[in-house]
Amino acid sequence: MTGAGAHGFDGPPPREREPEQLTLDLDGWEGPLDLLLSLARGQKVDLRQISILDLAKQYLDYVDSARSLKLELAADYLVMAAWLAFLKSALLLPKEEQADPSPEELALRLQLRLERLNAMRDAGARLMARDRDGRDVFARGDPEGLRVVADRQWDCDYFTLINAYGQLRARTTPRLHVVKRRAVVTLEEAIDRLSRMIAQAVDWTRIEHFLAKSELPELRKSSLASGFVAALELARQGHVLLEQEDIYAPLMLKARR
Amino acid sequence: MSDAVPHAADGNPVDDSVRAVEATLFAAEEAMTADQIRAHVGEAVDVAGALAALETHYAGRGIELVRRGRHWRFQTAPDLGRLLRRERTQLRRLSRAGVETLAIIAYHEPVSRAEIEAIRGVQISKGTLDVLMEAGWVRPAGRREVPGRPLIYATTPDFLVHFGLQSRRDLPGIAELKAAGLLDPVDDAFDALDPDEDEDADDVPDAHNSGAGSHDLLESDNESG
Amino acid sequence: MSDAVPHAADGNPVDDSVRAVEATLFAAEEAMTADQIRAHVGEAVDVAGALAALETHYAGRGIELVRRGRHWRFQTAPDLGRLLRRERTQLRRLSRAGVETLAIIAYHEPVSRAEIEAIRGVQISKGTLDVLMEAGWVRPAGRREVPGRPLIYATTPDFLVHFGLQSRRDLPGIAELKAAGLLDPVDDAFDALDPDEDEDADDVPDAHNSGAGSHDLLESDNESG
Repeated sequence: MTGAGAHGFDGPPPREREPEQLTLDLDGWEGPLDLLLSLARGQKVDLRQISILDLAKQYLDYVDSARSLKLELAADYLVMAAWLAFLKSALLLPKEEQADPSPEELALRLQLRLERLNAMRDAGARLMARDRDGRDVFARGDPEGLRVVADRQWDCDYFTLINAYGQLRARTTPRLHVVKRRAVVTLEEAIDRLSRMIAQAVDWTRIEHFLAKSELPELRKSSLASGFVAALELARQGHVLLEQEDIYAPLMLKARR
Repeated sequence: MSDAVPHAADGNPVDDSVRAVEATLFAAEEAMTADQIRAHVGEAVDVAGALAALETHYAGRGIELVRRGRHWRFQTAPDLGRLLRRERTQLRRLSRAGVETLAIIAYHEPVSRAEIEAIRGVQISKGTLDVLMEAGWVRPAGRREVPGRPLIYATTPDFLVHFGLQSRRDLPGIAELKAAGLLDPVDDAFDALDPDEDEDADDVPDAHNSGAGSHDLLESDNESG
Repeated sequence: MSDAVPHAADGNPVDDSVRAVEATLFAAEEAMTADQIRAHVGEAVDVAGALAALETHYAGRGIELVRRGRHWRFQTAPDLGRLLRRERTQLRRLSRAGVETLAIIAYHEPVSRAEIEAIRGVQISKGTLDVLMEAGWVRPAGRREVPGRPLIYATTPDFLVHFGLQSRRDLPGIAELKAAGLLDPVDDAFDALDPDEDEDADDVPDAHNSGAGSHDLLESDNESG
């Protein structure tokens, strides 16, 4: 992808290179399909007659040579390599052992994809080669312009509109903060509640017993969290004893007298 | 030179409607539709007739009258481009991704981003569509009424002007591509192939159904285009 | 459309020298001397002869070839000048403040002025909203039932028509803007502006002609295309 800008596409149709040049030009490909198409064009036959088996082999050789040069291949190239290796072996299997979809079908689908990409690539090149405004044909250099009376009409095109919004958001989004109210039990509330209730608990009691009850799930979580911190705080202050027999076992509380 | 020239001023006065349309288009800064021309020259003028007369009159001259979609404009004859090019700035070159994306949009429009990516086999990098929209060749053209309501893209009137096309039907090779099924999605093309070639294949119908999903979208385009 | 004839109207092929001079003067950005023309069309061309031929050919048409001192140029026939000024509507570009305000209303409607300012991070003047209402794209849509009961604004059906939208839901979402590269801060004229500048002057419609600040930057888009 990075190399794409260098091959400006006003020029001739895509290159067809010899394999030994390919190994040195990894950055130039826009993904596995692009590489496959270039290899396919190298076979110099109509894409309808292309041998997918040969193509798979070429691709795998190419990936191997890239590896031997210790070039880093993007993941999608390796995925394609694995898939082609699978396809290649499936194509070589006796027919009766074939899975569904058959390897022939997979090969045909790949060939159809290549044909379509190839068609668009050629179409793009032909489009760029047309008589283009500002290069081959020119509008009048110094038009008088059509002007003007009274009635104003305001002009703004769609791209300008959505572009402005995009730029605006990019520029200002952090300025717009809406703080959502969340249901929470504060630490103060929790300490207050726990110190009142612990006095009545004669024996070891699970922490849940002391927590504020609520219908709201997020409030229950908050209640547990601040209740736990409150218990730690009261233990630190010497009002409460804490006990837990095992990891994840119930947390037991008792007043310290 | 064999005095191939003087013919206009002698005898036949040029029709006033033709003169008015000629002057208006000549002075305009952008290509104009017949309606826009009419707003200048008045309701009484047969704009279509004048345009036809001008088209004939200018054929073969150094300046031509051309139609681009619904818009008309004067421009220099393409074969003279080399004379005029030297002092002009070169067009900004499009990247390969840009060219392919533009071609896919033009030949398949309207088309979603996912559909473009399906054909190219890679994600569209940021900036590719942006560049095409900034050039004024492509614009969002609503949404596809399928789950997710993806934006769809199409070409603009400026696209036709820039590439010298009377309409999208003039896109190079579009008729052949269409006839060859190369504008149809892979699944459709696969379905269209003769299943008889696979002797022991009762399994083919399954494959059809499994792959259909995302490409139904493209199918509907071809009919609308 | 009947296909164009490859000859000029009278059936004679137009001399190539004449065509070259014709195209060169047409595409020229200012009047040219015979020598300047020759630099384009080549030494072999009889420029004086071609100019004479063109002068005769265009006499009486909607376009004329005129000579001012040693310089030549095409211009519209003087008697047709009224057409060029007869446009009923004057197209004016929205100021940056206008475009942004319109975009905010479209994306967030109904919104109050204070809410628009909160999103833009800049105050907007009354003039900005007036322009959008004059354009027919925005309308007051009641009042927000909060202290002060501020007016709230929404887009109109004309807004949808102008921008070719079926509904507001067709507007690209944030994720889609991002994917198209439109959320990338670009190093263009917009960014060069101080966002804290007082935009009130900019917003007053009449101030446009005075060429103040951001308006000029917007206008320059025209030329770069």
